[in-house]
Amino acid sequence: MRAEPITAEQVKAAIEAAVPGCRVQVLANASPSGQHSLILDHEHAAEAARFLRDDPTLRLDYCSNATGVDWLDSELSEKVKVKKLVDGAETEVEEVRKTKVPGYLEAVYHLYSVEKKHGPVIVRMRTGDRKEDVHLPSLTGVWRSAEFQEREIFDLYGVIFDGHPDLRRLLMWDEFKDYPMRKDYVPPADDDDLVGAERSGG
Amino acid sequence: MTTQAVDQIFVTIKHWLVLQSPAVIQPAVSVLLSVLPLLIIFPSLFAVTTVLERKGLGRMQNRYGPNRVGPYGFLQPLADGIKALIKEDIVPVGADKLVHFLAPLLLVMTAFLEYAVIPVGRNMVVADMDSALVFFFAAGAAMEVSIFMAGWGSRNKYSMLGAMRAVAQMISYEAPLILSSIAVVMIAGSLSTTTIVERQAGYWGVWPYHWYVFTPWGMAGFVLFMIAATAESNRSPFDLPEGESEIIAGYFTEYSGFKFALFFLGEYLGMFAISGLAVTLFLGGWAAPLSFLTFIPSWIWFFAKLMTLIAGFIWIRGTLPRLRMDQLMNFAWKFMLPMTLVVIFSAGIWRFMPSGIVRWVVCAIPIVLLYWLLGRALMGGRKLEKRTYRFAE
Amino acid sequence: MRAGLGGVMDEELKNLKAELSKHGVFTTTFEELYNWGRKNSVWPLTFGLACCAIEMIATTMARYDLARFGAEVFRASPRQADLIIVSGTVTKKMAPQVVRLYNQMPEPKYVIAMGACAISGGPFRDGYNVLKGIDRYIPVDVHIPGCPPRPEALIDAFMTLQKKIDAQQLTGEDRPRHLKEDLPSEFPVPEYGEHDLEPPNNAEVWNPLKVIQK
Amino acid sequence: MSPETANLEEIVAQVPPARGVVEPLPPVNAEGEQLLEISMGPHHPSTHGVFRMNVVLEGEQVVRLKPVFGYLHRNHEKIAENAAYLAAIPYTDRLDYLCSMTNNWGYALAVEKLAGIGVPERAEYIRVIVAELTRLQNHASLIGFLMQDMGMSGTPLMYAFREREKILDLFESLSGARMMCNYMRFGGVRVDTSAEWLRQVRELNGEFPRFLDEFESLLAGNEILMGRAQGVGVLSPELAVSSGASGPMLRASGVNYDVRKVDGYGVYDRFSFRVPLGDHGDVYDRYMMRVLEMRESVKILEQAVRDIPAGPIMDPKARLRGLRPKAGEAYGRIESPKGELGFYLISDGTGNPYRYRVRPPSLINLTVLEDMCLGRGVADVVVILGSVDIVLGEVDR
Repeated sequence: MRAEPITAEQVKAAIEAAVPGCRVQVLANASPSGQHSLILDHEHAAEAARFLRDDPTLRLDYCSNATGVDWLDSELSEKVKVKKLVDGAETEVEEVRKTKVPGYLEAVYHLYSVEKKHGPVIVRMRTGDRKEDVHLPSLTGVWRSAEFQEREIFDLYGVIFDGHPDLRRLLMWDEFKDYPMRKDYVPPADDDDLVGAERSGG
Repeated sequence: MTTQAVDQIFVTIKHWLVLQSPAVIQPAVSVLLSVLPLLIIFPSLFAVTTVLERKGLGRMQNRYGPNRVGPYGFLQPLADGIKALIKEDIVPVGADKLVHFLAPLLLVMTAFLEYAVIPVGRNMVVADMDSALVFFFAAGAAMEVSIFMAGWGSRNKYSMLGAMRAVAQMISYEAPLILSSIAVVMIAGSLSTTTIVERQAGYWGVWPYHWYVFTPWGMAGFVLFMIAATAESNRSPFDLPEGESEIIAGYFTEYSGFKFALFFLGEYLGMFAISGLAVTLFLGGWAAPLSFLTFIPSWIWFFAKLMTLIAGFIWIRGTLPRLRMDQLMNFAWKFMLPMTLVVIFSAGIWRFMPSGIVRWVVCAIPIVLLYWLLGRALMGGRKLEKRTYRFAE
Repeated sequence: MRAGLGGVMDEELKNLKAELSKHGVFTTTFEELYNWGRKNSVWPLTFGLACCAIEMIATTMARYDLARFGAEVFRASPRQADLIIVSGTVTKKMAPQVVRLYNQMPEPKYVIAMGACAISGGPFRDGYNVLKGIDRYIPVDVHIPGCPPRPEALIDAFMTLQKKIDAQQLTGEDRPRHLKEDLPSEFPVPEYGEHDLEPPNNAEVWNPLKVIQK
Repeated sequence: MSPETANLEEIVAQVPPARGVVEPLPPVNAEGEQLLEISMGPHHPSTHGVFRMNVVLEGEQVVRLKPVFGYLHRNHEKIAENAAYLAAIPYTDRLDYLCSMTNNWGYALAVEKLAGIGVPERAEYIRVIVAELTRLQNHASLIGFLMQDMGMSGTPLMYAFREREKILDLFESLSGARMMCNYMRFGGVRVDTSAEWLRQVRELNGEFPRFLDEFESLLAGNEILMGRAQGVGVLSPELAVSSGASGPMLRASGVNYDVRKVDGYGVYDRFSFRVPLGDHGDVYDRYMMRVLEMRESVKILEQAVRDIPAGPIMDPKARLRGLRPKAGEAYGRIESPKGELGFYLISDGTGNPYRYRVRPPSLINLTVLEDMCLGRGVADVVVILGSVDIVLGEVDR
């Protein structure tokens, strides 16, 4: 009954063939789960999603899970072997190259097929940064199940989904200003947390 | 003491007490002595019933129910009463203060009014009116007003919903309630409750042959009357006006303390009154159910029958889910009303046919026929049935 | 047994009562009757918050049967309830509603904080949306530890509450909270702020911790 | 319409759009009748916890229903991201607090996928046993609560809890806790079962069908129940799939999708059981799905208790404390009694998950609540909500 897994590369090729101009990037997953994912670009994401849903061989009609991830600004240091002219001779020298990677927010969708009973195909979208460019296209029009989950991502991570029919806070109250699931969120201080404290008065 | 004396003991005591008082105040004393026992007996019956209900429901649900307060938990209502008395009385700021205050009082008052015409024993009725039934239903109709006052006066949306439901429901079920008792009036030829009871007296062997419940129209009428009575007293499965799982507590959502207790009291008093009327109309009133049991006083029989009906109410409450508003209305207008009309028709035939097995059959036919037809017609559009399911391996 | 009477008088009164009851005369004081009525008819609010609510339901079910104490009349409307069992985690989003419900209940009213979360935030204490104990906003009569407390624990808490009610005197310093005119029966409802509830606790019922210099 | 035969191509092309925020409704409708806006919850006897619905009524008919969540949002995900992998297990107990065992399993499965941990055979069988026991008690109490919502003054709930208590006794003797079992570990389970315990399971399992028969004969044919439940809250298979509905709710709409069958996680592919499917997608079907699933669970239990092998209960290679999976991610899902429970974990190579996400079946099953309730009365809203089977701990997390 279990269908053969489809590889991320196959899906990527299918999308790129069907949606002209769509840039799809495969993100390899080193963990034993082997669940590789596809990064879609914003302009074609909705179209690509529609294709994934409607394509007769893929038929990913069931969006199981949609969630956000917050990636902080990080510094990537990698050792690069560079060929340098040292004393006239060309030798390989290891050099530590540091690159600043700006942080971004990410929305991850886990897609399954109810009809074909295969999956998951994982689709991600990334925002430009964590402050201003936090817009992503909404996929609620493709899968209804994204409706509340995108609202939740908006609530907890601050990703603004363009085209979402009802983008309000889902879990926190409307007056709340922060995005609490972001990694740099600091909850309000509580004087009860003081160490070695004793209750004063009654 | 003879059976007769025991049977009439309260009547005798009352007459004796009245005669002891000065002639000027004798009418007043007489009234007082008639009313006072009702004001004591029925509220205490309410107390006993609440604890019986809680214990009865407990038994149906595999548990004990209250058993810590007093012997076997029978002082529970006393504790509840004390607590209700000392609770703070909250009137919402937005409420219509006067209406909010009057509603529970009116409810209890009208419920007590109904007892005026219910004979609780031989010669034991407060007001032996010729138009007793009319009076009863008139007083009962005032209950709707008080319930609507409660819902409206509270200025709470849930109260309002409850009140709307209550008014719709009670008015709808008043029609079958009255119509099913009209059949009795036709046969008895009187609106007086005592006359109706007397018409049902007498035995055939040991069997109380003349009770109206033992006729085809009476049996159907009794069932219809009891269904309508359940709806009138807002009991499960017709407890929509206070449907807890839907609209919190319905029309008395905003009532606290003793006013809430009054609502509770009023509701049970209404239930007793309407059950008392059912006993009077269909179950031979105060008469003993078997001829050799006549040595037991009539008032004991009345209350025994009353409590049997109450037990039925409790049983139903522990068993059935609640109806929906539209189903409730459909049931009232599309099923109950035609059925009560055919009951009247059947009673008419009964009136003019000679007694015998033929009369029985002839009178039963239209009722059974309409029941069958209505069942088919009502179920015609949509099927309610247990379904079969398919499985995937 | 008024508070004004000394211990000796109390003792004498007790003896007198015992003597009278031997002769078939039962006496009681207004206070006893008042407390007896209060303690034997505690109707809880149908109010569940989280995991503990399931244990609260289990307590009313056949095996544990809270009804034995006359407490199975769960009223859905706060106007008709005497006891609010704060059963589970109170989140900051829910806290104003809990306080409002408490305010809507008529006096005398009691609060049982059921479970670690209702007492202090429990395992979810570190959460940004979790209130660290309901007694920051309303006074609690009985705390039950546990996560969740077993039904037996809730019954025990219930009996503790009954004992507490029974021991209260209607006059004097020990009189119940609702008879002290200077104490409020309603508490300010916190408001949703931009980062937290405002105020984060009610200073009248809850004193924040203070570091004591040693 | 059978989903097997239904032309999904056509169906999926016409996914009903999400119902967006409508402009604030005017207080009167087109005919000039007053509209009533009520807020059901967060304190309401039938919202199964602290759930709120803003309902706009015309008379008693629902014209708009907006659910409001978050009253039990206790930051499960944030807390778990700041704790070690092992420390999250007790928190999963408190997600769907009726089914702690299956929650444990979902999380353990995700971690096992993430870190590549195997599970010994015996542990897999024990997992199946406790998961199916969980399903039994969850479905039984759900039916009780549903009947309570229909106004049945607690009698079916009492009967259901009578059975539930028996199962909780088993859980308690196994794990030490009634509700919050904290029983499973990645790589196995915490303690082994005794032969006596398995005997008790077999005994309970043998008696359970009697309870089911009793329940069914009391309820399934009840005229009022059928009147209240049949044709109410209909969910079409297309909308069910698109909205991500899962579990009994999806299958009541006739879609054959059971993660136990599809993924065959654990050792579920070794047991023979059937997946009941409804044809109408209404409240009655959802109710019957639970009844029928309980019967299937009884069958699974029978086989599992019979076939359970001897052996270790923990993978010797699994490290509980100080687990540091390689950087990467994994999504593991199981069929919890409420539906598809998924856990999504991202590891950055440290001892804490970088991202920890729960895919809550209860929340996603509520996506279509408004679609099911429009045009129905308040009484139906309560029953429809009851038939979805939500637990707020999981909806809000």
